[in-house]
Amino acid sequence: MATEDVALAASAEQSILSKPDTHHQTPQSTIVNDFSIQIATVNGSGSQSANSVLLRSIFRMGIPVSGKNLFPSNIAGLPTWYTIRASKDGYVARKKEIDILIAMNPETSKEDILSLPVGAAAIYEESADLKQFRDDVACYPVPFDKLTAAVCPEAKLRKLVKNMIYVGVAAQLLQMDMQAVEAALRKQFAKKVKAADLNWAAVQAGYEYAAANFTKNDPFLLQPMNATEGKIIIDGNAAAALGSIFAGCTVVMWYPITPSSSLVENFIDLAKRYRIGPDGKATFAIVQAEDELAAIGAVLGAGWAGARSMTATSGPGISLMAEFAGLGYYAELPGVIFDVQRTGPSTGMPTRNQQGDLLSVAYLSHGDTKHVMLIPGSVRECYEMAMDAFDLAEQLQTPIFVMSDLDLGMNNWMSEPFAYPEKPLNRGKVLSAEDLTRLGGFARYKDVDGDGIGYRTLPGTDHPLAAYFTRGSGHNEKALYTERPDDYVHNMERLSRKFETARSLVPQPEVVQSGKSRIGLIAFGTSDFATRESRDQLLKEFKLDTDYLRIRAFPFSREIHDFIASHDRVYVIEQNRDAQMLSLLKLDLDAKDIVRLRSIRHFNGLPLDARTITDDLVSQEGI
Amino acid sequence: MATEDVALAASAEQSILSKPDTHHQTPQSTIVNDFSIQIATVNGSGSQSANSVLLRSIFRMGIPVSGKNLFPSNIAGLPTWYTIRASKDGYVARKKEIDILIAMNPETSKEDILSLPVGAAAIYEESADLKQFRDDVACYPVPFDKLTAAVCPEAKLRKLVKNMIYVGVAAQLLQMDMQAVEAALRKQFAKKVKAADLNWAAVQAGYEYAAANFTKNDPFLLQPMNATEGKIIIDGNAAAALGSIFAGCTVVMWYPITPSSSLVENFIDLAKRYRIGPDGKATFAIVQAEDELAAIGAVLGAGWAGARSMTATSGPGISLMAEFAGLGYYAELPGVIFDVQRTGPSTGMPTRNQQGDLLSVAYLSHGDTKHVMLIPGSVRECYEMAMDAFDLAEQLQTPIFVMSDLDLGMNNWMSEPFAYPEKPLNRGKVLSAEDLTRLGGFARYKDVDGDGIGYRTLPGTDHPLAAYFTRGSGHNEKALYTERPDDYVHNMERLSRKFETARSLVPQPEVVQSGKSRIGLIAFGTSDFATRESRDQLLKEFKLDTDYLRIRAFPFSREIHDFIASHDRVYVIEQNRDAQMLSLLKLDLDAKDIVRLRSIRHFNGLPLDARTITDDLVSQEGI
Amino acid sequence: MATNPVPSAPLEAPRTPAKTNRIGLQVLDYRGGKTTLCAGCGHNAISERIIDAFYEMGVQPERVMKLSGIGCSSKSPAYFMSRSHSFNSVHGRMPSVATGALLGNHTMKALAVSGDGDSASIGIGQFVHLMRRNVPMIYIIEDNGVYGLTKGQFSATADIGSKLKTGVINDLPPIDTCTLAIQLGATFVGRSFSGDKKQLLAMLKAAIAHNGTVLLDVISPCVTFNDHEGSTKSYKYMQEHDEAIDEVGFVPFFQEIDVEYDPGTTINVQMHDGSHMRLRKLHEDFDPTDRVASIAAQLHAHANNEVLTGVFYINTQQPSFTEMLNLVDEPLGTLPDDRVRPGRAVLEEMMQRLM
Amino acid sequence: MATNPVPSAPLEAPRTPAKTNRIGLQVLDYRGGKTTLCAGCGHNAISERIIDAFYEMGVQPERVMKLSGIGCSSKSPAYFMSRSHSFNSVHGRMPSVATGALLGNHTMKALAVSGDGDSASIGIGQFVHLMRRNVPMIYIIEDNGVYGLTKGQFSATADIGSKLKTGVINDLPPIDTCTLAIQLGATFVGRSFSGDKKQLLAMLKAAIAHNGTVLLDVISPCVTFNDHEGSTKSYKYMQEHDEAIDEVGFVPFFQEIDVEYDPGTTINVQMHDGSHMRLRKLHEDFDPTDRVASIAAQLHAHANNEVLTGVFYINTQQPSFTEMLNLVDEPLGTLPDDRVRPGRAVLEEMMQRLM
Ligand SMILES: Cc1ncc(C[n+]2csc(CCOP(=O)(O)OP(=O)(O)O)c2C)c(N)n1
Ligand SMILES: Cc1ncc(C[n+]2csc(CCOP(=O)(O)OP(=O)(O)O)c2C)c(N)n1
Ligand code: SF4
Ligand code: SF4
Ligand SMILES: [Mg+2]
Ligand SMILES: [Mg+2]
Repeated sequence: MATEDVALAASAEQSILSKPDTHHQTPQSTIVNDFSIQIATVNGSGSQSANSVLLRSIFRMGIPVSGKNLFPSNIAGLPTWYTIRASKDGYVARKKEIDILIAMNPETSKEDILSLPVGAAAIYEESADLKQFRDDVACYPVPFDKLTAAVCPEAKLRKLVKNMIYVGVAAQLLQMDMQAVEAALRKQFAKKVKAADLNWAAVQAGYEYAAANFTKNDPFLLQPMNATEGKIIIDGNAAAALGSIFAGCTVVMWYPITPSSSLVENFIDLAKRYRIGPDGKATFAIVQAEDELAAIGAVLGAGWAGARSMTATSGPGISLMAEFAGLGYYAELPGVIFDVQRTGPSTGMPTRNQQGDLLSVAYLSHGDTKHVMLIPGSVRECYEMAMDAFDLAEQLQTPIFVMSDLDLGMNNWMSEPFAYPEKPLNRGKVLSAEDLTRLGGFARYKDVDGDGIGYRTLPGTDHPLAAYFTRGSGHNEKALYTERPDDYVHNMERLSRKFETARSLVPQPEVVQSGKSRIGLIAFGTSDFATRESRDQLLKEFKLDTDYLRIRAFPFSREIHDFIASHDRVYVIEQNRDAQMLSLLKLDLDAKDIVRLRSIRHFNGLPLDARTITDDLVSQEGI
Repeated sequence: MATEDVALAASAEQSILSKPDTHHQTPQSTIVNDFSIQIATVNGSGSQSANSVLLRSIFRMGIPVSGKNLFPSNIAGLPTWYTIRASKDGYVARKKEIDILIAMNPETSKEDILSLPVGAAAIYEESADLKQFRDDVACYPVPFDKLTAAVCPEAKLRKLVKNMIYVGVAAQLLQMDMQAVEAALRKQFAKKVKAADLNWAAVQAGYEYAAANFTKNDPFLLQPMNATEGKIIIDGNAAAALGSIFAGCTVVMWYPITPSSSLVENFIDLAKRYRIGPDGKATFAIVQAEDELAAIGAVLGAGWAGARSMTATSGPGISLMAEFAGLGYYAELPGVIFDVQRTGPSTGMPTRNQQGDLLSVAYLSHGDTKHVMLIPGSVRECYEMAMDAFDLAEQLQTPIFVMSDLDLGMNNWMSEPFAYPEKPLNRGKVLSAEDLTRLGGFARYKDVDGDGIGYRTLPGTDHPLAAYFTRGSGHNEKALYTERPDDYVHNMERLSRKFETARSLVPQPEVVQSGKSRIGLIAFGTSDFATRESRDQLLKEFKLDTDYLRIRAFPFSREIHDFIASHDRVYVIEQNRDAQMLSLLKLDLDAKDIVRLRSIRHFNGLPLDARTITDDLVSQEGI
Repeated sequence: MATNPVPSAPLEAPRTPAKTNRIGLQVLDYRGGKTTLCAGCGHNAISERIIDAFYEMGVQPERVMKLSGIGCSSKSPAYFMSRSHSFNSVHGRMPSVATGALLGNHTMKALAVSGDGDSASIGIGQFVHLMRRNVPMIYIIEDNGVYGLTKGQFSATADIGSKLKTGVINDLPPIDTCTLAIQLGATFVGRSFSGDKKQLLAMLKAAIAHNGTVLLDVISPCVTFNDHEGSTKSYKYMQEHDEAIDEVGFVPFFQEIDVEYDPGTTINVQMHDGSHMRLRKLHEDFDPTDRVASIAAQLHAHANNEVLTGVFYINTQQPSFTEMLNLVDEPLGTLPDDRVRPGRAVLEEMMQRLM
Repeated sequence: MATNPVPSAPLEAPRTPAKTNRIGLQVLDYRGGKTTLCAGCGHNAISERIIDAFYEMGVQPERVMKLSGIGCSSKSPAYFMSRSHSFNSVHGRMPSVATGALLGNHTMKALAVSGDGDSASIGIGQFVHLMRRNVPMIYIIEDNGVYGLTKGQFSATADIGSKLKTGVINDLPPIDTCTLAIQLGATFVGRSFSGDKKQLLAMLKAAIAHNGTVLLDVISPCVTFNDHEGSTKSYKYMQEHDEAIDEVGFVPFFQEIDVEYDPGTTINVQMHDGSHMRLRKLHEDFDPTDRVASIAAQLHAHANNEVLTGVFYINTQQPSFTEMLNLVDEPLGTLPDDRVRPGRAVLEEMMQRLM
């Protein structure tokens, strides 16, 4: 093919969600607080504020809600979809079916409406005349431009304000609490009163237009509940940044990459706000590196010098960090690396989700290397595990990888508020000048305590015996250069021992339910949300009770082995092609337990949904 | 510890082989053609020539022989050991026990002699007086400097010539054929007649001194055989270079790293000799890159443009290639990467051996990547698999990794002469301008033949439909950019299919013996030599018959599965800490076969020896 | 062997015979896919000029390889010359891919597009070594001082004092890729501005005629993240600070040399393919064939906050990298078996030696 | 908590009271392990000068971090100043490790040793960005034009026409790390020769007194692979082509300034710590505080096949990277919990915002 066929390319992107859906909506009179809204738009059009107001209004109505942004890997002008799910039962995974479409992108609107299940609703620009394509969908055409022009005299602002019209239309159709909407809107525009007023006028215009012109003929309603009281909304990257701040992280070296950049950008904001003294001096250093090799090099250098240091990256950055990761393992240097995973391999789909770096991170670098991974499964865990990661890096004297992903990192999630850390920072085994005087010296890599972890000193320790020589080449207990076979084996076996120690220090798995069923599920990270929902589907629809364990770290603790051993079949649910978590389990398990493992994989770049799990499991079980 | 304690550091390196050996030599009258000689020296002292003459003299006597250089990771002045093993049975693995020591390094000589088994022999500088340390070893003190001075008037040359004295001494004590020695020496100094004469005089001086002064009181003798006729001696790197030349490799981009540099350096010599036309123009381009990222980048760029391209590296280089390796996998670019493995992790022990990069290469790069590895087990296979690799890279349109190691790559091995390739180069599925006219175009990533492999065109193909767009981001069958979930899944599943195709295209395993025993052995690469010898030990010493399969490539072919399935216990023998090959097998096998696997690992950096395997297996079997 | 034909995009039937270039192709034949960059992005203007230059020079699109790294800029090869093979590689490492591709087929014209982040931040290592080798290719940096694709962080070409929309001010000195390139060994180096159609087109045409590394740093404003007040890479800033060091004229080899020029003020450079580049000096004492003077001019301009544009350095004598390698005339990649696999006798001889 | 004491190496008991420096340490206290480099290697001579310089300046060894990459040169930190913490990292990426280490503890003096391969070949990317940042450290390139440790291949500082023992001739232009460093932002740049004890010692002492990136390119012949006829990095070649641009004198802050100097021919530079560097000009028109002139001098010298040595550029005004970051006075790495973990109220406030 000789030309980048524009039509083809465009449609390839347009119809991202175009597969006609097979799960039909059974018609009912009303469906309250249990449906999804999708806003189809183009990126760069400024719909984020409107979507956020919609999301937060539902939240303020006390209804559990979640939002997902499905955006293209460019800056402006391409199709983008924002999905809001309201769920009285608190389900926050992606829902496959779209119940309400707000079609703002003329380029995709035909495909968008075609993808709706029967009985859905669609709000769209009048002139697009989408009704022609579907008579089984409730249609609400809106003259957006006319309404916008009426409330917004300044032509330049109309593109942005237009989005608020659909908030008003939706609010009317869904019978939303307009006080909640206004409150959400005013908070959104906090200090910009004029902007708030203008946008509020647009919401009202939409509301009034809908009230005057539409007869509701869809079942979807929002009714106040009391399920979000005291809860917060935050994305995983912001949560991890917050955790890093409270972990006392002082050195950050990073290179921008989607979807990890906002983690560091949040850290920068927080550090500037909370970590600068009255004299203007900072207790942190944040440096934009020239690339990821430099970023991890600096993180390890800082860790060596005694600082709590971190970087954040995604797949391509992880690959570039391979050589240094091996140095970190072998020379035993602390450091925290957040891997906010996206769809690989290579550049892959930078704005799509995946849990695809597990195998490569676990064995990142040549030779016999192994790395500790923490796997947050919620925004709260992004916060908590950030703190764990810094503690563990210094306790274990090794790089710690925190395996988040795009879905968790860049989307908004409800959560219990985060708790203030009760324990002091655990700085690991560090000897002071006084210690050295008392002990008369030390041997850096000696396994004094039987846990495989030696004692270290920091540069600058004021004692003639404090210094030691750090190297990625062969070294003995005293950190001296060696090529002796027995020194080498001795050291490598200690490192294995240290890795065993890690099993009990890392966050232990969450056993959601065990001992009731012969079938176990294992999930982790963002596969958790859909897995929980699927369990309910299985119970409700198939009377199938399942036990469930959520992995929170690698290396695996004994509890994981026990869970697997005590079930006949264990489904490992994950978002990658090659069953990477199952692979890691397989490597860790005895054959008698391996037979129990089954795989459920989802890897098309969209966040995992419950139905995919349920269908796959049911078919594997032959139900 | 505050100072790099010189004494400690030195002794750490000195006593590299100092562990007293537990396998005693049972005293016998004579031991013919079955022992090892170790020359302990310092690097940079020019002993290579002498050692090579010794090795080649034995070879010329028709006696199977192998040589191993155990050298430090520096340029001059540190202890080095060269080991020659003569074995009438053709064993070429490292032998743990040293039978004859030639102690030329005063710094290590005490430890060297202490490490000998009872009944061994030692040749050493008179003044070192090593006899004081061992009365159970045959001692042959030689006044090296005096003898050297007598034959070599030029003081500057004495350091080099001195080494030839021990050749003479050894020749006399072992009753070597002096004609063979002279022939080996004269070939060694081929065009330098004066040097040859001088060195030959030194050999004779040593010979005569020994004849005049020593009474032989050790059992070791060399007697002519007829087992090396028509054989060649070559190292694996030279063999791989030769294979690359005959594979028609045209583009080489490399970055020096031990132990891979000599592969490319050999290629340079060969290319200059055989691939420059009468007009002085070259059919090759060899470029020293700035680093390994650039090396693999150029290899993939050249492969994309249609050239057979390669690079050679070792562990740290492999790590640096991670990002590009993923691009090669996902954008489907041919290229050959020789990984001459050394001891990791990190810088590790650059001049020690290991089979430690299997796991990291198999999954090199983030995301769902997998790579094809060929694993040569002999110098002949270095030659043959180099050719296979270039064919497979173009057939499979993917990077091919050839997993050699330091032991194979840098040591001299006997071999049958190499055969001229009978098949033409297999350039894979490439469409010409004529094809395009006939077909009316093509879709780069379409699985036309059901083997997962698409058709490609090369830049410069003179047809308006020839061009396509290569990228590491999401692409559909037509190589157009896409973020569509189904396009992505479709493509990734095809890549999996291609990997399945690779199973049957890669070199199939060598089944040395199957069906006789309930116990199977699996080895690969340089673990093969010791495994073969160990099987004989097991049979002779323990009456234990074993079946044996040697893996030659990843992904694994069915034959490997079958072999494992048909044995009760299968020992996977390898040279790394983490049982990396066993891990890859585990990931590929059903649980019912995994139970059969046992692990024998050796990872101290020295080449694997048979006794280590035998001891480990016997103990695991509880014999 | 069967493949699935893909219909080529139907070309509009022109009413009047379409304008064609010297090889009979229309400008349409140099077009690419529809851009997905922001409206107004400088990169789009550069794509247009590339189309014009290759069309006007009458280069067969099939004889061109397009190479790029990662970034908005690096995406742009998808938006011009679809009939050329293209390779969008990884971030910052395009130079090695380009080098390899050219070794595989040194008969092709290579056109590389990179960004300032791609080249000066992550990619400066490969950039330096490519320049050193004088690999024959056109290397365009679409320079906006920021990382567009990751939403506007500073790159290493950002000037001291330049301000982001967020208010963050850059306090590190910029890397001047032109000065570096001249110093390191590139043989055709210049800077232009995406908004200066005439200059850019002339420079691109001359670049096509050159044999060696051509480095063109093209200031290309990022309208989304770096086109505001306080930015030194905005349209406005360029309009105010752009200082042409010479006026670039170009007479292609297939055109009669009819334009008069004054040898006192204008330097006439005969290019590899017989074309002529005419550089009318706008700065006194400036000599684009003098490496040292050229570098000094850059350094002085920096000190004066001027953004020099034009051709800074040209050397048509230095052999290119592939010439230095003394390769056979045909592409290495497609030499037949018998030219790359030595005969039986060679192996025999080798085996004898090793016995 | 128990650790195993390692006996410190017994120091020879001196017969007469040993000579000590201003902080009461003997030269022995600055020694390292026994070298494993080749006898005669230039790198060993540089280690000796480093020992002398730190001893004479009376720097507490515990306050020094030694950093290096991979290569013979990068091994050398094991052979001096064993009482300093040391980090031998990976090939070509020491600059990032050093940057991180200094961010972790910016109160330390950092001394980095690299090779020409380590810095100019694989490492040029990190080198460029380190210079740009003016990270406060001494960066020594032990420059022999080859990769010693991998047995003598050319590095990127090899000169055009330089010949290997094997007869191979280098045909790529060298990367001049000094010119690059000046251009990119380093604030103290010079070249010396391992064989010139006096010059090297003076420059090292001045380097210790400087606050900012000091780049010293020290020609350091590789006796094993690059010291023969035809090499441009041999002892002989240096003896013949070494051309000092200035004579470097140094008066440490703790010493009375008694030496007279002629302000007409000598530039007196007051260093950060109060020391004084005296540069007596040996080349006319040369001004080591003028960036542009300094670069031009280098470029001209290259053209004339001279190897300039001496201090090329000095700027004591530019704040260093850690100063620009405006860090608290204490090392970041060892701040107590309450200075790096905000209080409960902050979390409360954050949670409120997010509700
Ligand atoms: C290894 C790696 N790190 C980070 C990224 C994320 N990334 C994509 S484009 C880009 C910067 C592009 O900047 P520039 O080259 O200036 O191009 P522009 O978008 O400004 O045209 C970055 C950091 C990546 N793709 N790969
Ligand atoms: C990633 C990587 N590639 C290659 C090597 C092999 N290597 C070790 S030292 C060296 C070159 C050293 O040259 P230079 O920095 O000039 O130091 P010198 O030995 O000359 O002092 C190379 C290529 C390595 N250690 N790591
Ligand atoms: S973000 Fe900036 S660089 Fe990227 S396309 Fe938009 S304007 Fe161009
Ligand atoms: S090889 Fe060269 S650089 Fe290395 S130690 Fe020897 S002389 Fe020095
Ligand atoms: Mg940019
Ligand atoms: Mg060097």
